[in-house]
Amino acid sequence: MNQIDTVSRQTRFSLVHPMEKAVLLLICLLIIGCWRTPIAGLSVACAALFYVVVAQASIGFYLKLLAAPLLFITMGILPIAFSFDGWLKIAFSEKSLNDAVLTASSAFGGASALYAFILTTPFSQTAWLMKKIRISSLFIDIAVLVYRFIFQLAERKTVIWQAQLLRGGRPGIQMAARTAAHTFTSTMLEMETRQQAAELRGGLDYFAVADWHSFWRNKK
Amino acid sequence: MIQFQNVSASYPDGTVALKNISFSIKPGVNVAVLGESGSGKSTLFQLLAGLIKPVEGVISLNNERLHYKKKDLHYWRTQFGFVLQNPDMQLFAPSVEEDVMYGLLQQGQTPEEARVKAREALNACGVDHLRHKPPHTLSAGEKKRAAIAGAAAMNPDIFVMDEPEAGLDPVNTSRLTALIHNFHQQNKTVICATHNIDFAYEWADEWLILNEGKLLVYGNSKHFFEKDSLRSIIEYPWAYEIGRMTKTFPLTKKDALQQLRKTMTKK
Amino acid sequence: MIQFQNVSASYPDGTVALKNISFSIKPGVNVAVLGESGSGKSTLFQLLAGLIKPVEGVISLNNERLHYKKKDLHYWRTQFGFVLQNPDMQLFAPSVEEDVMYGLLQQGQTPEEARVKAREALNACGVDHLRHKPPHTLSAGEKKRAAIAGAAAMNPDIFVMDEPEAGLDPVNTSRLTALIHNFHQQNKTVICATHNIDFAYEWADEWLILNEGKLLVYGNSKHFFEKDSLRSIIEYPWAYEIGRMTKTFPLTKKDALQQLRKTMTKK
Amino acid sequence: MKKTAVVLALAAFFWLNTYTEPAAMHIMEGFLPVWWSVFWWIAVIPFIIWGLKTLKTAIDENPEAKLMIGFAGAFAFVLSALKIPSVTGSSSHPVGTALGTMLFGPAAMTVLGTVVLLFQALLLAHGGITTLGANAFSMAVAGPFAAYAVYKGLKKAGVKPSTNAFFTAFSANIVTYTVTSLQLALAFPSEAGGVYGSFLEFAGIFAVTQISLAVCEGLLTAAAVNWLEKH
Repeated sequence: MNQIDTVSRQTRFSLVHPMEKAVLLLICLLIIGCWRTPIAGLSVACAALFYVVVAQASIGFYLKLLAAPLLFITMGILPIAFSFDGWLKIAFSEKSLNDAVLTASSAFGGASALYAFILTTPFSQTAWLMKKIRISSLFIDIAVLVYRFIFQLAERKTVIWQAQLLRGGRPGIQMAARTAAHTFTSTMLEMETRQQAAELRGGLDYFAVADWHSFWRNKK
Repeated sequence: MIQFQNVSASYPDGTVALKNISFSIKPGVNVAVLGESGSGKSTLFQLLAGLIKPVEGVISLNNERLHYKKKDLHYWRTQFGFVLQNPDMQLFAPSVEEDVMYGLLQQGQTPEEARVKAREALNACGVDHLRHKPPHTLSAGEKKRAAIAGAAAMNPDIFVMDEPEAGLDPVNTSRLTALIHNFHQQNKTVICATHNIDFAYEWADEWLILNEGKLLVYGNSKHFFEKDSLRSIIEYPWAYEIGRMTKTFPLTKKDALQQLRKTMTKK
Repeated sequence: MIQFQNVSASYPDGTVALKNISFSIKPGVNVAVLGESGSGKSTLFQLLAGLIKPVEGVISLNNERLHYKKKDLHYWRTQFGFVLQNPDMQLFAPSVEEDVMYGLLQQGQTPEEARVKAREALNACGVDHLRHKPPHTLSAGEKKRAAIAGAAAMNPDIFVMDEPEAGLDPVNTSRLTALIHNFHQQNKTVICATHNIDFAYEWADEWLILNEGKLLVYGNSKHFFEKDSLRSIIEYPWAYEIGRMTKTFPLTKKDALQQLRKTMTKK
Repeated sequence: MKKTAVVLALAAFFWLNTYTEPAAMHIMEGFLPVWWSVFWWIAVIPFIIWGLKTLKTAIDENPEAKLMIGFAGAFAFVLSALKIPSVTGSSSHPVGTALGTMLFGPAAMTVLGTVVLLFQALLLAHGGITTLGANAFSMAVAGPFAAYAVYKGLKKAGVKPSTNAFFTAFSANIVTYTVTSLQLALAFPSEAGGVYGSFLEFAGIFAVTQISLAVCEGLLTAAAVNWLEKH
């Protein structure tokens, strides 16, 4: 999670206007949605790979991300390809096999496009996009707070885990449980301070959004 | 002018935190608040922020008394810029620029206005190049300055900072000192709690010393350290000690050592 | 003896954190590690703790090389007492005593043994009276000492502390100095990262200065500050500066000012 | 005895999660045909709006709630990424829907679950954006509602809190998994058995991991409730 966040801020397209990136993603997803063919899936995957290369994101990391959904896709398409015809008699037809291949390639294409997008779009741009498409501001506010807390908690979780290791703690369930509990309680103890900080800054509404440069305007 | 008149306050558990405190701080003055941990510094800050009500006494700003209704509190707080000890507690937005803008938008300014003012504050605090970064990627010094920028963007008359120098390296500490001098030139009041008396000596005009919930002294920098009676409570700044021996008034390490060198070679 | 031989390390994102560092620390020596934030101090500590692997080079203790198998790491870490910067993260048990006992119980000692040793460590660190309190109710200075007690209870040969003085008031800082002197008398090695050079000057025998991931100097306190070439990188301690002018070797503020007074009246 | 049971459950839970992580019942981006993606978005939106409305009144009354909700969401997310090297070498994936529902109610859980799913898509690359509607429906709507019904029912029947927590978590998990299987079956009915046949297949293939996961999460939630009651 930390890695995706870091990479998303370091690629060449990080500061490109999020709408332009979102439009690209949308086009890819539309292609996959409308033409569920292996060719559409593969061409989107190729386009996404090209985009990632141009963005100078780590290719290895991108491929590693793409490997994750493979298991889901394999497990998911099995029932599509094969069906039980009576007790323990497995049946399949050309159509069902075809469907399975289509689904797998569309899912692969979709994942490629989505991962290419998240690897070049920091969260604050996603928040900007959500605001632009008129998603409820309360929803965005909560998402923004969750984002901030995620990294504070993750950092804390690491330190608490290491603090135990350094005192001879043995990695395992007990340590995990202690880490989770202490991460929770120590953050809870700070809640009052955070609340006060929010009050001192006038409340917790109206999260701002930064401005972004257009890729095309940058070129000029 | 900030005024405390016979203010007493207690901790949530009922024990006395501050006892009959009275002082007034003139506008445009830099005040250093000293005292061991547990002496009541945090309580003083919470009182100033209207986060707790005093058990007794009156707190006022420019002769307007602090009331504890939500609206009054809201107005009161717009006149202050608070910087907490741990900047992680006060940075909420996903990027530094958005965080600095957030207080301004809260005040009802348009995003365009807010953006301009935020950029100014970011520049003044030397963190403009970090504006697109999320707070969790900043170093301790950068976080601190980002938090100060968030307070400065709202252009308050008074800055209240809780141990702003804690955990900062010397480079960042001197940047902080420069920032305080900068606020001073804009005629802002700066109130800082600190444990580092050498740091405070570089910028403080007045000193407020708390000890076990009581106001021990509130005094002007010039004559403040002359009474040796305070020696058992606080450490005296190096620069002051050297100044006293050389009969000069150096404020920084550099000046103090230079003066010392001059005096030693002269004799 | 702790040895680093041509050690290089990088941050998780691949950028270089430490570059070709070599030094060796003899047993029973107090080492101050200086350097701006981002200079690689934290990485050095993580290497010492075996939390990250070096990209290159060898780390060894008493000529035994650090291996990164689980068992080896576990044994390696029993020889060190680590004190993290933020004691809140290190105190995870419901009470101070239980927290100090944690490491001992992990080593497989019986609760009775552990309790005895914990009490000793609590006493040595001056927090025995707090043993039944939950850690979050302690003050900053008390927390720090409780965290040190947790490390000390395991009787390590080497203490490694990350900015132990940050956020402490002068009283607690001098208690900390006393504690370090105490460890020194027991022939322990103490390695502290710090930003406060005056604090370090009171106890440090040797200095390790990092700058942008490189080891700038590793040297003995006596001759260390004589080269003026370091002035652009670090601040020099007040006591050293005064010592140089008065041709004496004061370590503390008190001594330094006394020396100064003596010299001034003599001339 | 009880402690060993919890430890065993945890071990099994994390061990199972190692091998099922990518299949943790989040439908991948692009997996569903476009109309089904749209359909589930449409199905889930009213629930989210209702959840947001409920949350808004709660926050207006008590502004502190906003920060707490943000914290709860992040905690659920971070817990799902807690690394336990010795046991797994990979990350685990507790869902925590049941615990959240018991603490905050189903309305808040709908919003919170959706936010967590969003971040799993954005920061962990699990699930997807077009399929977020479908995933949210199974995990943030169906799960919490089932949990809430079971929780209230058992509470009325006077069942012990930790036992109640076990069944609440178990049913939330099972319902989430059933709904996901149903979503997949509806999108991909099999030629021989239709939707029903396909459902049985999807349910069957995920049952291997999901039922044991449900048992483990039940025990975990019971342990957490026990702990919460004590503190």
